[in-house]
Amino acid sequence: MSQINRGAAHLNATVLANKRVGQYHQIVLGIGDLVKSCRPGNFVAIKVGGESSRMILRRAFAISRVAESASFGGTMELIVAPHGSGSKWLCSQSEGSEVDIVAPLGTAFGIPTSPVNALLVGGGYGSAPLFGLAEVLKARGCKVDMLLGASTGAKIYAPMEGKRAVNSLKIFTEDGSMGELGRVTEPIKVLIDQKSVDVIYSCGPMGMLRAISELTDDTDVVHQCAVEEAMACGIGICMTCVLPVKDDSGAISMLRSCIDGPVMDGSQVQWHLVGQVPEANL
Amino acid sequence: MSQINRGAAHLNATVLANKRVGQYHQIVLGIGDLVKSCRPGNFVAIKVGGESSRMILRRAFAISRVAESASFGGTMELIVAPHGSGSKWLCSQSEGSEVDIVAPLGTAFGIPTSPVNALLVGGGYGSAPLFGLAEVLKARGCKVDMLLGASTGAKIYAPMEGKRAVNSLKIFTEDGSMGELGRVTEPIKVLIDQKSVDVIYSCGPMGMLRAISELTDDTDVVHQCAVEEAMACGIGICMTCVLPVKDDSGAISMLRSCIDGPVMDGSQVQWHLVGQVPEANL
Amino acid sequence: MSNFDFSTTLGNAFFNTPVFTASGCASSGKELAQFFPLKDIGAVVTKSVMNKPRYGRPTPRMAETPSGMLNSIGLQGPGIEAFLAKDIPWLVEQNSRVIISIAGETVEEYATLARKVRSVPGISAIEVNISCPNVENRGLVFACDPDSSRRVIDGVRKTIGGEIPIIAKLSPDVTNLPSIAQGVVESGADALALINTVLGMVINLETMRPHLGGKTGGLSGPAIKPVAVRAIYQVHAAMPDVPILGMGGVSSGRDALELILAGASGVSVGTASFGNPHAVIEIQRELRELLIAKGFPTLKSAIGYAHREASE
Amino acid sequence: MSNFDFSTTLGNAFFNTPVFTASGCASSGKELAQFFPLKDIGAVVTKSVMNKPRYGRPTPRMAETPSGMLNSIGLQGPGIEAFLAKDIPWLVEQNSRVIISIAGETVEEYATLARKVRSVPGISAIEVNISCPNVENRGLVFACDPDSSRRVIDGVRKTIGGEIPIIAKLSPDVTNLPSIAQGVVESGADALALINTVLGMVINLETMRPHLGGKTGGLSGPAIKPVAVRAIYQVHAAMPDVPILGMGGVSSGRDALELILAGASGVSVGTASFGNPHAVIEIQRELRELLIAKGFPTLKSAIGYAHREASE
Ligand SMILES: Cc1cc2nc3c(=O)[nH]c(=O)nc-3n(C[C@H](O)[C@H](O)[C@H](O)COP(=O)(O)OP(=O)(O)OC[C@H]3O[C@@H](n4cnc5c(N)ncnc54)[C@H](O)[C@@H]3O)c2cc1C
Ligand SMILES: Cc1cc2nc3c(=O)[nH]c(=O)nc-3n(C[C@H](O)[C@H](O)[C@H](O)COP(=O)(O)OP(=O)(O)OC[C@H]3O[C@@H](n4cnc5c(N)ncnc54)[C@H](O)[C@@H]3O)c2cc1C
Ligand SMILES: Cc1cc2nc3c(=O)[nH]c(=O)nc-3n(C[C@H](O)[C@H](O)[C@H](O)COP(=O)(O)O)c2cc1C
Ligand SMILES: Cc1cc2nc3c(=O)[nH]c(=O)nc-3n(C[C@H](O)[C@H](O)[C@H](O)COP(=O)(O)O)c2cc1C
Ligand code: FES
Ligand code: FES
Repeated sequence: MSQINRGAAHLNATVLANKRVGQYHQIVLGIGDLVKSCRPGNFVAIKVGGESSRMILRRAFAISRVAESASFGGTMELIVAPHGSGSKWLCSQSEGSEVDIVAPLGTAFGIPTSPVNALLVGGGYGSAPLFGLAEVLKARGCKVDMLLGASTGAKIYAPMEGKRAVNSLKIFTEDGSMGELGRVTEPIKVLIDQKSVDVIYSCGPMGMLRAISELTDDTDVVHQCAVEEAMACGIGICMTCVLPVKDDSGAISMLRSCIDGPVMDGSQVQWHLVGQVPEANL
Repeated sequence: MSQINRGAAHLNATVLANKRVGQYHQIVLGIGDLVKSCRPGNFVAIKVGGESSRMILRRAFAISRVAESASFGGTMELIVAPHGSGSKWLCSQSEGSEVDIVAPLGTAFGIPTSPVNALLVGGGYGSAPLFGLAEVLKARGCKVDMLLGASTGAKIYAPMEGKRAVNSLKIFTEDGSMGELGRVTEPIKVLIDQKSVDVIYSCGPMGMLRAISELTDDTDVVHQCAVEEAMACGIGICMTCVLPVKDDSGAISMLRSCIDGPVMDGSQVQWHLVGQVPEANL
Repeated sequence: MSNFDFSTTLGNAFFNTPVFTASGCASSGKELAQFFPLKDIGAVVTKSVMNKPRYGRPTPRMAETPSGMLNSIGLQGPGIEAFLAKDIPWLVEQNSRVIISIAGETVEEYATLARKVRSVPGISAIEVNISCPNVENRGLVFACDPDSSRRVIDGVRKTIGGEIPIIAKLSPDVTNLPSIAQGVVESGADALALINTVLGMVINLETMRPHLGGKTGGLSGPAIKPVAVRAIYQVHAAMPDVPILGMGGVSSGRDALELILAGASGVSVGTASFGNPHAVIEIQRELRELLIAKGFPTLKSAIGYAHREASE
Repeated sequence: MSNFDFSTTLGNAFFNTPVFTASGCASSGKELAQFFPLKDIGAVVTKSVMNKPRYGRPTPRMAETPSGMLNSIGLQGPGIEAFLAKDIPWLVEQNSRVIISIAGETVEEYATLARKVRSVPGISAIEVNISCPNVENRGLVFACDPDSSRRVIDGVRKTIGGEIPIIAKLSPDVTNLPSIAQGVVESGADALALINTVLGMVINLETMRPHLGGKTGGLSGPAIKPVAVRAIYQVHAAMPDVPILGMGGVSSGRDALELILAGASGVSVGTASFGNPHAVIEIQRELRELLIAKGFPTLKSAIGYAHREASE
């Protein structure tokens, strides 16, 4: 059984910036030295609603990127979709306010030790952690291609600076309002067949992750995906966020996606059993 | 059975000013034409905590005074003690924010038709509605004396402008940090014995109101007091705010202090039965 | 849109819309009439009335709790005679549909009340509150005992005849709610009201004693909504043909829809009116919009929808 | 101040402080150890363990509700053997006081579990979870039936002997909690844990079906605190000499004090840890400060204080 991220700490962070980007909010938090522990793929759990809120659980957000600057110290960037009352509350926090965070949490994307051809696939706000990841991969000499998809253009998150870190970037929208019409999964098959990709890193809706896993099945392509399951605690103590995962021996366990994930090996996740209980043959 | 205040309306009001005065916040709300329905003694019920708050009930505050000005239209002033999470939330609302109010609610102080000697007695923030009342009484030609009491000086609310509306103002604190050392009830007996008071208007802690009622018992002095009972609805539908009150026929009823009050005849309130159930002889 | 069929029935009573006040949370309606016309909502369910006038419980009678509140009113009221003489005619004059809630301390008292209510014109239904935990009856609650709850409904049924539908209001504080429900239906209840408040307590940290004058009180408000949804779902699963008037923590159209999908034919709004005097009418409007947005052709087609297999 | 006696006892088990984790809300303690030393709190109550490994319920397993949450974990776990081999030695190494919570599907399974736990060194007490509403046992919950709850405790008692105190954990979803409590105490429980979650349901308005994979789930968090206070108060009134481990919605020192005044000898913190990983240690600190500020010479002098007449 795995352990909670050893860097995880619980602290107050200051909102340094909060600006709208398409349908998202780009929120920058001052987190000081904690940046040193943050890896691409990790997430943060944030208390929402203020004092006397009826929302008692934290909300999870992928760490989009971390940076250190002379003026602000260590900072962490999040890309937040105003979805329900918790995320909307976060998006309404003004500069200077404090938020209570626990970070970094969960597993990180595995970084290859030698240069490989990496394909980064993001759905909606799922692209957030991929730009930070791209920078790391680039620094390791990898070729980094990126595919981003969403239902509509306003849900594509692709910042200018981010684009510099990738060799290529293609955008797909289901309504054709930005980039090409269609889904990200379509070109992936071509790239796999062409053997022009060694590792796929993905982050986005579970349906997209599952579809990619099906494409990489029976190929040599490694698929590291960042899953998104509803989480009550984010720190491994509640068992609400589990996914059926097969280990090397073939045994299926219900692993906590908050500490054994969010980054998991796509070929081990038993996508067809998500939302079900495996045959009770433990 | 009495009716809900006919002027009562449910609307959003803008916070026009919020400033600390001693241990209180003086909060001014823009309420437009609603000022026309507000009488001294009425109160307002305010939704607190914002969206997704765990506080589901309104908080009641006496209307300290209302005014109409060319620049702000109709305004209502409240004097709020930051007590628990609801009142603290209200005290933290900044200028320009909107609050959801129901007002005016409850009964008002009865205004004599001919000039009388009026004594206004306020405990803590209980002085808030008395200054507005003083102005009305003054306009009717009454002599208006005021006694304010509190545990300590910072809990005395006595604004400069307010002092102009009264013939005399004496302050008592239990720690002697402002005005005279002692309680407001002490000088009242003297004034009653001297027959220099016809009506007492009081607002403050229930203990103070009861003590005044005991002083006016068996005298000709009329005692109109604004009571403060915990209220769930403020509009007469929940029956939580009741007080035992004797009517002219001698029968005791549990009256709702939100619609049959807050201003009640002190000689009719059965103070010794508050918090008890009268003998079941209905 | 405008011809969306929002009507519902409880037994043989018909209502234009399915959103009602909850007993004890609207007094006799007059006060809320300041905020919206009572005839625009489904029905006014009046505060449970007893045979004799009653002082109720000592104050404090309420405590706010996280997303909820406790109350311990103890059925203060004017007694059935004064109530029928003063409150009902006024409601009928407003063209409001009226459901009278009755409460008693003995099986006989319920029957007596039913007899007095029977002859009153303009009443849509009678709600029999057998579940109030506040009554000073050795703490014994009718609705917690299968036998006494049956006997109450049996007595009321016999008195009422078939004229007015009987809605039996049950307490969630029981081990086996469907069996209690089954019993009262067998005894003649046409519909069920679910749920009454959940028994709770708050200790006042100043006095370090129970805060309420009556020590325990009934928990209501959003905090108990999941309990209400579960209760309605369980009972509807057991008796899909028995109409349920659902209640417990409803404060938005979404909440009301949850109860209806779980199996409620109508929804009463209680505590929400304390925080928002327009709650009943706003929830009714939101519910209507939601049902239309979800594509339901009628309210009735949504009742109990959560019980269908996802593939249907 | 510093020599304030904060200790408590449950049966013959002694604890330096009265604030524990709640079963199922701290896993086996390791994760929380990242935030505070486990030896600083009263005890770690581990997640209920069954005899065999278990997958638990399908996801979604949780739904946030107003001031609360529903869970439907279904006792996922590694089984008692793996648990005793891996988790317990680590906890003992941390100098943490440990209470093992066991859950079974049959009376025999409980006895088997008790036998396996009995011989483990370093265990302060055994909590017998007879109240989990999630177990896939035809929905039947031991704690809702006086007879089966007695039989479980009886079996455990016989197996355990007098060595380790038995804490029977009860469900609030019953008509008569004091009588269930009485039964398990007569069968040999040394203490009671009150309360487990309240059965609830949320309908997902997208799918329009029950949100949880297991359909119903257990309601926990501040929403149920008034129910917990009431349950503890009722049971303490009926059996003042039986120690109670209180739980249900505690998220501050003030909440913990409420439960203690109502009659709890110790307090478990569950759901609050999900929102605040430091909850247990912060609540413990706040409770200590509050007790001192209120003038209590010891924790023990505050237990059940709300039952005394106000004049005392
Ligand atoms: C590991 C991880 C990383 C995430 N990264 C991002 C990100 O970078 N940007 C972003 O905008 N969102 C992200 N999400 C989703 C985000 O957590 C949800 O949108 C948010 O919790 C919704 O809360 P709410 O109060 O706005 O909505 P509500 O629907 O009111 O929330 C109700 C409850 O459901 C849970 N919930 C609702 N939607 C989701 C969801 N999609 N995933 C998990 N839990 C959910 C909430 O946490 C809460 O407990 C991530 C989720 C996870 C688990
Ligand atoms: C008619 C009336 C007029 C009032 N006028 C004023 C005023 O002008 N200025 C002012 O500062 N306060 C006034 N109060 C008191 C004010 O309503 C309470 O201080 C406030 O409700 C406390 O809410 P809270 O959330 O801060 O405290 P909490 O203690 O957290 O409140 C918990 C619950 O108890 C109720 N409650 C707590 N204290 C009181 C109290 N003293 N009276 C009634 N209910 C209470 C709250 O309404 C809430 O439902 C008045 C009360 C009434 C009934
Ligand atoms: C202050 C108050 C008084 C109540 N009085 C009654 C009553 O007289 N009769 C009754 O059947 N239910 C009574 N109830 C219960 C409500 O009708 C309703 O069943 C319960 O509060 C749950 O709904 P809610 O959460 O919407 O309030 C009362 C509830 C409250 C809060
Ligand atoms: C996610 C979750 C899992 C739980 N698992 C268990 C369990 O395994 N055994 C048990 O006895 N109680 C379990 N409980 C109940 C808690 O121990 C506790 O009794 C209840 O949640 C009320 O306390 P709280 O409001 O502080 O959480 C669980 C509660 C939650 C929220
Ligand atoms: S969210 Fe609690 S264990 Fe993963
Ligand atoms: S506060 Fe509800 S009746 Fe007075």
